[in-house]
Amino acid sequence: MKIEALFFGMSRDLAGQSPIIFELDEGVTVKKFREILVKNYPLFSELDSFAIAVNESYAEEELLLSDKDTVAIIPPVSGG
Amino acid sequence: MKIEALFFGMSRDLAGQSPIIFELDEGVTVKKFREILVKNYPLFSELDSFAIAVNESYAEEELLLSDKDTVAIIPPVSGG
Amino acid sequence: MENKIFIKLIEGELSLGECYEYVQDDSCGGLALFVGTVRNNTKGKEVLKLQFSAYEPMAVKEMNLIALKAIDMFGIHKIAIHHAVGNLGIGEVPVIIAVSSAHREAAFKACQFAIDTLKETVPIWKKEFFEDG
Amino acid sequence: MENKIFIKLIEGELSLGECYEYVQDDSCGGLALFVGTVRNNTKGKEVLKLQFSAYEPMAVKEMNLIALKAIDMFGIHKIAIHHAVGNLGIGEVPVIIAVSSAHREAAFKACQFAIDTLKETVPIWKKEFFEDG
Repeated sequence: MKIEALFFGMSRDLAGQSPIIFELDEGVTVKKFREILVKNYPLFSELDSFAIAVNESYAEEELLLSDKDTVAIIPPVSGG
Repeated sequence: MKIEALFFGMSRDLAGQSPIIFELDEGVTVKKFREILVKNYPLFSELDSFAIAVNESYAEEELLLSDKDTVAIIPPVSGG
Repeated sequence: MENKIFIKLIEGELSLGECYEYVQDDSCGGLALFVGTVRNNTKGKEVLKLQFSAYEPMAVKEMNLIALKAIDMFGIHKIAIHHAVGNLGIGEVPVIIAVSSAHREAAFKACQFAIDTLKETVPIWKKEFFEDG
Repeated sequence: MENKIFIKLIEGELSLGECYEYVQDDSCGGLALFVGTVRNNTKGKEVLKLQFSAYEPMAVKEMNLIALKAIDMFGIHKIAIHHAVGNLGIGEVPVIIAVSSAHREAAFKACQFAIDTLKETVPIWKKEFFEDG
């Protein structure tokens, strides 16, 4: 399946570009996607923590990704 | 001694006029002044409660009045 | 302290912009404001207008005391407390409180303290005029 | 619910008057407002300007969620949440929150809830530009 990943804030500098398309096997959870991300982009281990949104909503770690999902990497926010 | 009494809010209707000059003996406290007021204007017993200010500040019951003090009758306030 | 406090008690329209401009400061990250407006009903009865009267010199003193206490208690930067007297129609503004502070928590607390205390201590009285007289 | 909530995420100047006009209602006695401004320093370092960027569609969704929760939790009447993106100079306004309610306590609580939650959940990021680069 194809997943489009968007990178924001500091994570965009770490990824080097945004969006990035990932070709993944079925059955990948949000948690698993984090691991894939850090494996492919070792710089991400420098980020203390980041949330993941799927299709514009914060996602639980156990959520299964589906084909054509848009995943966003959300480092700690600082609006307001 | 001469005391000028100002009446505000509902107390003005009860007093019928404002200011009213009181001629009092020395040694009258705020508490005593309340009693004199209710004695002279029995309608004041209808007011649930009222504060007394002396020279534009809220006064303790034990404060002694002095000649030329301005006393104000402050029924429950309702600004804001 | 004087250049941290802006008290106003006037017959006429209050200005949110004026309060904002007074308290805004480049060292502050947050402003909290409270605006009181005249409601069209009190306990279900339709209100036509309100009339506010004050013991003016004492009201100004008490508003100033509230401002001093708010600065002392919450370490805020500046505070404006404006109140109107005279006749006010529905939707018009009897009171505005504006507070600036380096941190928003203090601004909120001070703003709420100021309006709560004003309603308890400042010698101002409102008279409500109802539909049925 | 839609006519109780006014969300805005724009490049350009926010308007306190617009937020005030939106939430003001003749049935309400109190309005609480919060205005965030750009401070001239962060931890003692002089700030020149800020740049705000957002994941815009999600930021608007999250702001809307905050508004819905505030209405649900505090029973307020109306709420406006406006945020700016792009470059902002010192003293300029990245965020305004305005809340109207029959009673002031609820307005204050909802306003504070909204800004606290916005700072935790809404995907907006600020980048600070300092004197020394």
